[in-house]
Amino acid sequence: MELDSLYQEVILDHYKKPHHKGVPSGNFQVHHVNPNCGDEITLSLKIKDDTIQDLVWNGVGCSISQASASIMSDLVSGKSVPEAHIALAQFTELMQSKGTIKGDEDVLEDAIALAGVSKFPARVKCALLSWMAFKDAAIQNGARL
Amino acid sequence: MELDSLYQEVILDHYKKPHHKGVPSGNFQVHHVNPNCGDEITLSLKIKDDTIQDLVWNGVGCSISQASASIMSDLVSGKSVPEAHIALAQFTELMQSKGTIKGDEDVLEDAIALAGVSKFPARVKCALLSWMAFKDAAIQNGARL
Amino acid sequence: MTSPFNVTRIKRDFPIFQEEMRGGKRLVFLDSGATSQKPIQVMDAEREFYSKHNAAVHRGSYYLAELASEAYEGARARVAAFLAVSTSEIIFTKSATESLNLLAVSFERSAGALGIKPGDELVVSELEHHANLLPWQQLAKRTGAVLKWFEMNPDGSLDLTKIDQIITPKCKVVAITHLSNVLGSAPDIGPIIAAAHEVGAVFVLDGCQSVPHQPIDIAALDIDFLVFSGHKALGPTGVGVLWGKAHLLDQMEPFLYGGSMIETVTMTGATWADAPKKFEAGVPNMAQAVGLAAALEYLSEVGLPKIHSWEMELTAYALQGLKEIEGVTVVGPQGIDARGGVISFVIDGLHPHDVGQVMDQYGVAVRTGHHCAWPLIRKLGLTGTTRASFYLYNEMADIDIFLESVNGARDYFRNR
Amino acid sequence: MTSPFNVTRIKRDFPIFQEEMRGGKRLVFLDSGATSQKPIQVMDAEREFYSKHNAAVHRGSYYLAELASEAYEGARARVAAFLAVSTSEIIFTKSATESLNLLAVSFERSAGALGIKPGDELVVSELEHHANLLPWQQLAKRTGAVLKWFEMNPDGSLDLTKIDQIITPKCKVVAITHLSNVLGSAPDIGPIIAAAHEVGAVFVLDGCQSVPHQPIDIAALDIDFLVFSGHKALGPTGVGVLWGKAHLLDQMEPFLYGGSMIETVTMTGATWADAPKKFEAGVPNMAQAVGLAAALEYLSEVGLPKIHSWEMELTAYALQGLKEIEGVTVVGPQGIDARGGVISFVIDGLHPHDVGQVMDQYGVAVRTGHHCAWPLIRKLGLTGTTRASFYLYNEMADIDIFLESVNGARDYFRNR
Ligand SMILES: Cc1ncc(COP(=O)(O)O)c(C=O)c1O
Ligand SMILES: Cc1ncc(COP(=O)(O)O)c(C=O)c1O
Repeated sequence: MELDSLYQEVILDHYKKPHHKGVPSGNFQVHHVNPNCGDEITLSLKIKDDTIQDLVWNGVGCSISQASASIMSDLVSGKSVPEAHIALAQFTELMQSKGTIKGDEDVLEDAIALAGVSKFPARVKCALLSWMAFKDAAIQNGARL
Repeated sequence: MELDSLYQEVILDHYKKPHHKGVPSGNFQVHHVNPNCGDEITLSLKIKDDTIQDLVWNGVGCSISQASASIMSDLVSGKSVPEAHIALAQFTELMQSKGTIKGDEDVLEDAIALAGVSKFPARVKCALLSWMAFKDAAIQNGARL
Repeated sequence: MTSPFNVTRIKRDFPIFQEEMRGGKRLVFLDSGATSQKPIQVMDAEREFYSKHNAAVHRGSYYLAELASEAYEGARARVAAFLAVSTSEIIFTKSATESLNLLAVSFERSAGALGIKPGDELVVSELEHHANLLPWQQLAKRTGAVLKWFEMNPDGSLDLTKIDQIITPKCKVVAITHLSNVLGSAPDIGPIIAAAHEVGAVFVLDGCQSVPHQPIDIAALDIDFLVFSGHKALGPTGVGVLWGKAHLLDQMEPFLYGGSMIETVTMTGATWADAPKKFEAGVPNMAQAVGLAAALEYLSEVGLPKIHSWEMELTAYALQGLKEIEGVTVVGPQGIDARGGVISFVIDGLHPHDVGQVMDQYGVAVRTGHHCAWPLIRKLGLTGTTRASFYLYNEMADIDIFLESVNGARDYFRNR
Repeated sequence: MTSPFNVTRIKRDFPIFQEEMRGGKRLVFLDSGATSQKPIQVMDAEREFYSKHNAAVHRGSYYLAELASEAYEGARARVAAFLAVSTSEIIFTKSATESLNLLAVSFERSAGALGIKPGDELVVSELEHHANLLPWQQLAKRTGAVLKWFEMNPDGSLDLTKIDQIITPKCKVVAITHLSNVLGSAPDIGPIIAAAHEVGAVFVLDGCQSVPHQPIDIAALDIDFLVFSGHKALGPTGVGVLWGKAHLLDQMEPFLYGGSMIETVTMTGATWADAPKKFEAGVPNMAQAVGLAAALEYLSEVGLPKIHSWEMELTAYALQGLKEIEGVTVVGPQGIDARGGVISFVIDGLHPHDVGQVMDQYGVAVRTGHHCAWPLIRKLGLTGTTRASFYLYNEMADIDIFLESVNGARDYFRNR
């Protein structure tokens, strides 16, 4: 069933037990919404020694948006800004690929499980919501992304 | 040629030598335009003893609108208001008939020559311009039309 | 199928039902609340216009321009006949959204009784689609008028208990939906219309979800303005309707300025043509008006009373089925009274987006999210719903597949 | 026919040329300046959308909604490619008229540099179509801004001698036509654009009569906004385009409020989506956008440079012929420099309406009157003209019949 390529096991695991979900705090908080469906995310982080730290998010949304936020948080937490930058760029490319590329597991880790989303154009925004919030927060923290 | 039913001899005669064309004056002057083509008419008259008097008009326009103004002026001048009312009603009906009726010559006199106009919907407004101006002026003079 | 309604025959007029959906499934289209499918008769009417009558209306005296004007004005007459109003009271817009914005801006620009001044009150409800909320909300912001609204009860009806505080002598405009596009509920507009007229306000009815689905009696409703969209009524995209009472249209300023809506023009000033031309600047959406007339003719031929009762049969069957599925909650009115063929529901623990995605796998097209009525969704304490909406081309078998797909959605996530 | 331009083949794509006019005459369509005829490819594109892809865009996650979004956004991308601009800078409206009104109202509502305050200056010209005069004239009236304009010379060019007095540091917007729809003259906009930018004003180009007929280089022109109508470019009725520079669109307030143009909504306030969605409230004119994309593809395939030179051949031949008819005066530019395929003329002693009526008898469709540019006509001391406008489907033989009909019109009244 085509659906299983979208809802991979690892996605549902992250959805059921999301990582880094908590109470965002601090000066660098961003709030993003997906106006098509009403999904929302609040996210905060800190950049210290050029490293992503204390990333916490909260929000409501579908399994894809929630799992993507969890996976993204795992992936970028503790990474250097340039490393996060590469992951963000590759993930964005993967989402826009319409299923034509698979993604580099070394860079994207669990996020390659989201590759199937790219075949469902209406869901791409769900997967990208948290990543865009991360990008925005990091830029506000002075990162060049 | 279908065109000859539109441009009857009597129409072209009125067009070349319009009757009652002059310098409208007095308190009851109206100005009407046809916004589609820019044709304009100014018209004045007086109602005394329930009779249409001193009808004068001026304006620019195509042969149909000019001839129609001339014919209308001849027809209603000196007529009683109820007689003019009947002529106006019959003429309007004739114009909207799409060529299905011929008009009553006893009532409409030369105006039946305009019957052909009703087969050219875009020209009906040309023919009606002066009649509407007459109606408006008469109402302003207190006539019930 | 026991109903005498011949849905099989109707369906044959809609080519889209021959298309295959994902995985080769047949299309179960339950999103007519968003936009309807088009019968071949509507497509043919547009093509005939382009192939035989196409020219700029009102502007040429040549033969083809006569045919175009006849087609366009004929379409206006047919819309008027459909609504049982005067032809000169029908204005073609591009959509219900434009119709509502036209009203708001025209009131803003108009002098006299219709004009909006600081302190005037505008009234809507929590049921409204964004298209019937935002134009008034923003009008209030621009002019210093005050936006007020009727609150919604959990069953999708309006709370009329404070009607006297909501509609006061300061009220200028009351704009309410005839049928909620989210819940399918039909608010009790009678007392609201009466209250609006009592204080001298005009009443605007958003008929987007009612006009295509049931007979409407404008005179009996005693409303002042009505809007609806062609594309939800089997018509083409790109055409909407605004009906207004002649004496009100006469007092209103134009919305769009341009060709064909003028009486005279100089560099420094202009005067306007009479309605409806005053509100139709530019070369109009001629083919779409003609297509909409064909759509309304199609609806009339099938018969709106029949369409309505067929939709209610579908709705009753779907409601019944949904209630039998454990974990599913129907949102809004639970029964079939005071409602139309629109049903919103949620599944415990599942996000509507995920529900809709699984249903899509069954060929079922439903809408998920806030349905452009975000305040309503928030009021219900939800982030969204899954919505099924029915129309004359839906069969009872569609509902069976629909119910199967709802079950499938629940199980898909529960079992993994 | 010596030209390599294969008009016979092109004409076959336009079904309307099979229709019979009054008296069984064939159609000689010389009113493309008002609206163009449609090739079968455009009708097919619309029908394909309705038959295979129809669903509300941006709002559903089901398969059909994906196809509809792809078709609609694909159309946007193709319009952008046609104009060589970014896709997100293309806004679909219902017409050029709406595009221009959108700009005027958005500027009225916007804060910052683009906002219009009392004393600000807006500049147009005497050449303008009502659609590019009235929105600015009325904006000036509403806001206390001042409307100024370039005067027209008798040859249809603009008098630029007072450019420094007309475009001053108070100027906010300059809106000028690329090509006069009455005279066919192409004003020398280069110095005007430069002067506008010198004082920090934005420049709006009305491309209604140019975009469908000749290649346009937006970057080289250095303009800020461009508008045109789909129906004059072989496209469907009910669709227009507004192109604007991204950083300007970002600063602008919406025109229509409703669904799909929002970011968040509560009963008391709302925030907006980014352009282009910010300017496309409601279910859009999807099929018309798709049809317009097909039309522009058709034009690109034939090739705009070829189309332009073919039209200029027709124009040169028609101008030559008209000058040989005693009693006929061509109004506006007399030669083929700085002009397009639009010719206005008058016949001594005859009203344009009467001229057009006789020409109609020959199957010739021309427009008569003020052509929605009344100030221009008045400036020329006329009450109207007869206008012939050419497009890619016109043959040399059309011009012969045209000239014969002009002769016929003159003689018809002269000999009676
Ligand atoms: C130069 C010009 N500008 C604007 C318009 C308005 O276009 P539309 O009526 O398609 O909105 C036209 C055509 O009528 C035109 O020729
Ligand atoms: C109740 C209601 N009002 C207004 C609208 C707006 O209609 P449109 O998007 O066709 O302009 C809709 C549909 O989206 C609706 O359901």
